[in-house]
Amino acid sequence: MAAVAIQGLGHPRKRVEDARFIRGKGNYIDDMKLPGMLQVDIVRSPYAHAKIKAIRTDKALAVPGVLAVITGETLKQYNVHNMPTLMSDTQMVLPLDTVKYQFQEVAAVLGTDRYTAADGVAAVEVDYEPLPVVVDPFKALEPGAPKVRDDKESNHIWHWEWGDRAAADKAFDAAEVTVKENIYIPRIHVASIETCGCVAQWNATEGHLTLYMTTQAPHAIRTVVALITGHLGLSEEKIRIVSPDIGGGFGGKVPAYPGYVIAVALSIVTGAPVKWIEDRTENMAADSFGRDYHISAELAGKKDGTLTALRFKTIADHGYTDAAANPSKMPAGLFHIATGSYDFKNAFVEVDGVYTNKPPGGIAYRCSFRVTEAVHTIERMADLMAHEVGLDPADFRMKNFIKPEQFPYKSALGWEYDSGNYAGALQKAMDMVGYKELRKEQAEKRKRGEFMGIGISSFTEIVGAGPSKDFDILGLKMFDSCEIRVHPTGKAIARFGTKSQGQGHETTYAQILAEELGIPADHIKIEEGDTDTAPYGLGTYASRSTPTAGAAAAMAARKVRAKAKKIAAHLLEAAEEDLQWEQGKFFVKGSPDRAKTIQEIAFAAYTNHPQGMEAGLEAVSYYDPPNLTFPFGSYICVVDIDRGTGEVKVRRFVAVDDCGVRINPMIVEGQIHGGLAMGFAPALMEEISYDENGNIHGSNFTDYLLPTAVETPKWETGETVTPSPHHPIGAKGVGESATVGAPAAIANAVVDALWHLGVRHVDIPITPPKVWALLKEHGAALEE
Amino acid sequence: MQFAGTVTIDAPRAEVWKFLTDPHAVGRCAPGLESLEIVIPDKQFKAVAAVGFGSVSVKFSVDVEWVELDPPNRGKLKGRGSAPGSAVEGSSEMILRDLPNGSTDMDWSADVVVFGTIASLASRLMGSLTRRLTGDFFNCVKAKIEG
Amino acid sequence: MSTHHIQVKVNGAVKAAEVESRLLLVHFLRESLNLTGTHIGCDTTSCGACTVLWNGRAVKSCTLFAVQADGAELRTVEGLAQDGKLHPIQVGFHEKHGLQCGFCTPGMMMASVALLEANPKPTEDEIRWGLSGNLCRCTGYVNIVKAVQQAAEQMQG
Amino acid sequence: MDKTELPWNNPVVEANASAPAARLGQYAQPPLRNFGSIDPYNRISREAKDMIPPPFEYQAPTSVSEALALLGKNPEAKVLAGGQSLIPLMRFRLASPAMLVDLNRIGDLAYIKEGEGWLRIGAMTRESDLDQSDLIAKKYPLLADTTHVVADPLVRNLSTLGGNLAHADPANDHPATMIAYRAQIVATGPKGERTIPASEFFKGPFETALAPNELLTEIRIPAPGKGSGGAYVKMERKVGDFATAAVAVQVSLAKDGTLERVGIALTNVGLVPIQASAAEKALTGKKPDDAVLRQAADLAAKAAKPESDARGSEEYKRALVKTLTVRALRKAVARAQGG
Repeated sequence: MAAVAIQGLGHPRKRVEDARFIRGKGNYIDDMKLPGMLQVDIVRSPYAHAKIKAIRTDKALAVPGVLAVITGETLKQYNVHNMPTLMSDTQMVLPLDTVKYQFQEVAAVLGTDRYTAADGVAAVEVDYEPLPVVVDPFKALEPGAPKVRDDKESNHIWHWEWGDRAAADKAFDAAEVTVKENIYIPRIHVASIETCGCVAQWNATEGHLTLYMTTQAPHAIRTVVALITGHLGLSEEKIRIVSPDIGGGFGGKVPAYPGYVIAVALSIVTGAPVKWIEDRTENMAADSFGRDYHISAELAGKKDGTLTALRFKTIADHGYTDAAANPSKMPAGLFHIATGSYDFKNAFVEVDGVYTNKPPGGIAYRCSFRVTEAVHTIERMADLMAHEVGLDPADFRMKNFIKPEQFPYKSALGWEYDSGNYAGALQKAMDMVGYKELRKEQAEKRKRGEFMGIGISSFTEIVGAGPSKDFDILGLKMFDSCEIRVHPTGKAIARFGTKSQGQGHETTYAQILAEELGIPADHIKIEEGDTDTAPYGLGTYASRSTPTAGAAAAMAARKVRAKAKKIAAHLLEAAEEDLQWEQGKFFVKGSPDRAKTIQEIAFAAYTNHPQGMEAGLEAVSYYDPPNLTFPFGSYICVVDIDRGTGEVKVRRFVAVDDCGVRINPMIVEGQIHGGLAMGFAPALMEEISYDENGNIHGSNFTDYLLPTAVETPKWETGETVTPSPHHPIGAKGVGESATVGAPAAIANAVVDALWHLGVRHVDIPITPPKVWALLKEHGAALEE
Repeated sequence: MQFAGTVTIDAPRAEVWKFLTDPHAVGRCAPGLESLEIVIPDKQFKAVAAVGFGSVSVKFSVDVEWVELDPPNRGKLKGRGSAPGSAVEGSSEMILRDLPNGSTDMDWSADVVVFGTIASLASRLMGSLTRRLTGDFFNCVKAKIEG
Repeated sequence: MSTHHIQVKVNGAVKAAEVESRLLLVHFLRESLNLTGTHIGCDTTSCGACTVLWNGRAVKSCTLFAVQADGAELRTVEGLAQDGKLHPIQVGFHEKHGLQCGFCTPGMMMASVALLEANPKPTEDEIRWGLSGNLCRCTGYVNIVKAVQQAAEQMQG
Repeated sequence: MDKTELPWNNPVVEANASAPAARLGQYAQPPLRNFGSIDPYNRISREAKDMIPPPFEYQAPTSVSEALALLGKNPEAKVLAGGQSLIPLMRFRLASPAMLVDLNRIGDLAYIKEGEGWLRIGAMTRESDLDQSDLIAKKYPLLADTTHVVADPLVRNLSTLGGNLAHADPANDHPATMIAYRAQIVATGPKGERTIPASEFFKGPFETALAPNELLTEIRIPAPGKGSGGAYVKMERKVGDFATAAVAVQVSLAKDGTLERVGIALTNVGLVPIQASAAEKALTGKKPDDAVLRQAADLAAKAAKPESDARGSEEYKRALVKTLTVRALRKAVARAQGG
């Protein structure tokens, strides 16, 4: 039999999970069918703020097949009408008397199938008394503004600040040059192609709940469900969460949504399995959103372009409840990575959270808890300062970058950056794109009245939540886990506390274990998502799987290896310290022929292990990272602007990423491609907005503009490799880098194209009407 | 959304007033009226109407109330309609003036707000459709009175 | 409420059923025939997750009533592999890493199959244009294009 | 409140699944009576995650006369052509027709033929068939341009030319094109056929000159002579989007190179497609030099009645009409000069 390849680190191994997906045999939540399963559908409010005067259910109950209609009052009898958010705020499952945003849940209809449930929803009559609506967080802070929450003092949720205010102010007072800009990063929605949903299955006989659901964090959800329902006797050992295949998460499948709780409640009272599946409108209009940060940013520097200080003041619009999916100990998450790739001596950031009549915001759209907001702001401001002092944006960055020899680098806002070579990445991107030639072309085109722009973003991320000093979820530390069992024949199964939503964990985790143990990746089965079998972990989001669970894989494998070494010593009749490891086997130093393979050792672990040693070859690791990882990169974007329509066309987009050691280069590149598309989209197309009555705009795919293959640029990718010094295999997270870094490159390119007209800033999404208005304002719009 | 206009109706003011304050008469100008029920005479009535254009059609239940009545000069009413997933709030004011030739000028204004599915799905058409419905209504009033 | 007796050929097999007139084709496939490889991603005929071949044409099965398919020949992702052998488009998506979460993949592959049957040697721009009725949130499309290119070459033989 | 103060140690009470939750109580036992025999591949259990249309009566006539009889008898019935606009409306319950009359089984309503000075297109001809027609690609570039940008390629496999016109969404693309072509729309009713000029067909948003008992059966486009050309230039936010604005232009040149016939119409800048008559007039008889084209574009922009919305301000859309008109005219003239 031919030897099976190990396919360890650096191998572009084809994905294992593809086998089912390309055959249409994936197992997504809506594919589940349980005998006797009922379907729940939800009545939602057309108003953004209203008193509920009456809910009339008689017509709905008369619809054949409709079994029940429940309201907040029904749930109140079980005290599950409210649930806590991760930020210790209160979120309604179903309201008792008031709705706070448009399309909020009002009542739930249980039917024998979705068609009847939908008919039931259409037949429920609700009397509302509309209340004043506030959707603008600045207006919400004004005295006399309509109050969103009766149980709170005001619409102001919290104030949070970080850094040395006095020192920053002093540096600003002394600055030779300052720049200031107001930057709005609008609400956007992850819009994974699969919406959220669940099947709740209550077993009354055994008093046990199985909840199949679209969650990125099954274990954390189990604990949260137990917190909500513990008083009903539904404690944690009686709950099993199963996360089947997930059709894209991007942060949107981290929170607990009311629909899940409603399905659980209905399953408990009916004894039947209950399915809840969102339609697209519900997903877009009622699930958590990302961003919605209003930032007033200032930089101070010297005339020669040296940066000296940073001040960012921010209003964060959190909607009606503070439900940010943010396990950090800071209310604004990791926003204080705002100094980015630059060596600032002084920095100060402050953020104020505000309630408005909108759905709960604050999930991280493919980003690590407000990193995108920070990166976008610092990268936009860097360009502003570069232009202000008359430096090329590339030269300006080179001048201010943290230098490779400064790592580990302590930032003015307190982070310790693990490793980096920012100039290297930027230089590589400039070489790839042909930066000098492009600048020449730009100058020539400008003379002919054609506007092209070149934009750079040299971002630094902060991912891998996270060290216990900075993170917890309801007190739970942010470790993640791997449990590996090597079978007697040398094959293995490994289970993790994370949950892939397309990242390819089944493929890459096996590669880490293969590298560490020398067992071919094809012989290692990876499982995730079932809380009854997997070790406890905090889940997959914020690019944390590789930094935490990936590290746990290496650590668990090393524990297995340590035991294997003892068995090998026994088998080879040698002292442990005389053995040397070479991938897949131990041999006696100096006698390479005296060796035992990992397979032989595994067999011995069950058949011939040393006396006094327990049988078996398995280990579990719960890895609490000592620090976050700091992936970085430099992106260069080239745009052409149509002066007659305002259209921005991305001609080139070069992305050089450094995520440390790459486990599977094919998958890493795929993650970057996808991340770039989700950076491109908010930069030019995606936005959720509200009119003054609280009507949402962008609640479906005709108005929320996901780019197709036609709009999406043809990405060009490159890499540098600067390993993380503290991660067991030197890897950093990569799933979100491109989403975090790309928007600023595009925005900078557009402003670069129009700078000579006097344009200094444009908020994303940079739509044709916005660009055209800028052209018009500066006398450069054409009508041909 | 606020709209306003003036129509000249070839009828005396008292006749115009009578028409306007008779729900059954006015109802003939409501788009797709299916039923009408007077709750409190000269004060409150309920209607069900299918509002639509071509293949687009949504059935609303509407509660209407006269909030100001100054016969035969000025009247103001408020309405609230609901359809599954959508709602509409509106108010309208009508001021009548005698013209020297015995006809009546009616200055009307309307303020309409749409909420929910319709507002978020059909936003591109909301302004123009509502304006048109409102305009059609007052033109219909003129036509019916002039008979 | 009217119901209708329909007969369709799905992936080569004849299926008959009694359907309510409002039953959408995608629900008929997923629920009645248990062909859950065809997915649903939106309410507005925008995303293409539900793409199937209807008499050889790629259509969005969420915007077609099952009753309209009476007598039609349908092909879904489950019918791509023949005799246990993967279709070149399946091989292409796997080898070029043209999928991540896999949710849009069946629709994307069905649209690609129709595209290649109509145009065996598409340019990159023709591929992008031909797939513009299908949304993918994971891949950034680059590898999907490569997958279709590889399938095109393989189908040329 | 500090995070760790959450109710970790809530007093555990007895699970009380059978509490008298109004109507729910009776379902404390598994409601198996609602299910017959349950087989795992149960037929049409229909649970689904999607917007569900209301019930309706479905009829699928196989001839025009049968269809007309159904429409005559059922004034509440709606016609189902490609369904790509109507079915989404029904899923949102913004349309609730009591009956659908499906034209998809009337085989002889799908054709593309040319003769006697006209291009005749059957109402049920699908966009993708127009898109793939060599005749249209060669001789009717305005129609080819238009059909290529209607929705997306998959939608075009079902959507029909007749449906696009009869639905009369002001954002639909074909109405302006048909006006620019001076096309005729054939309506068939109980008393036979009548033709309606495209410019008189669109009465309001979603409203046409068709009577409730009439069917749109054919579209007739005058066959262009030598020296003709056309173009449709559309600004859309992404593939599949409705136009922010679009302009349809059809021109023919006299032997001396002057413009002999000019058709210009605008998409989605008013409640109906707008014929830019003043612009057409200003061009007729002129040499198509750039100054003349720009002047006409100015007039087209003046004819537009756009409203501000998410696609742009009124000012932007008006300017866009000018830009797109210049571009469409240049393209159309170049095509006319080339062929």
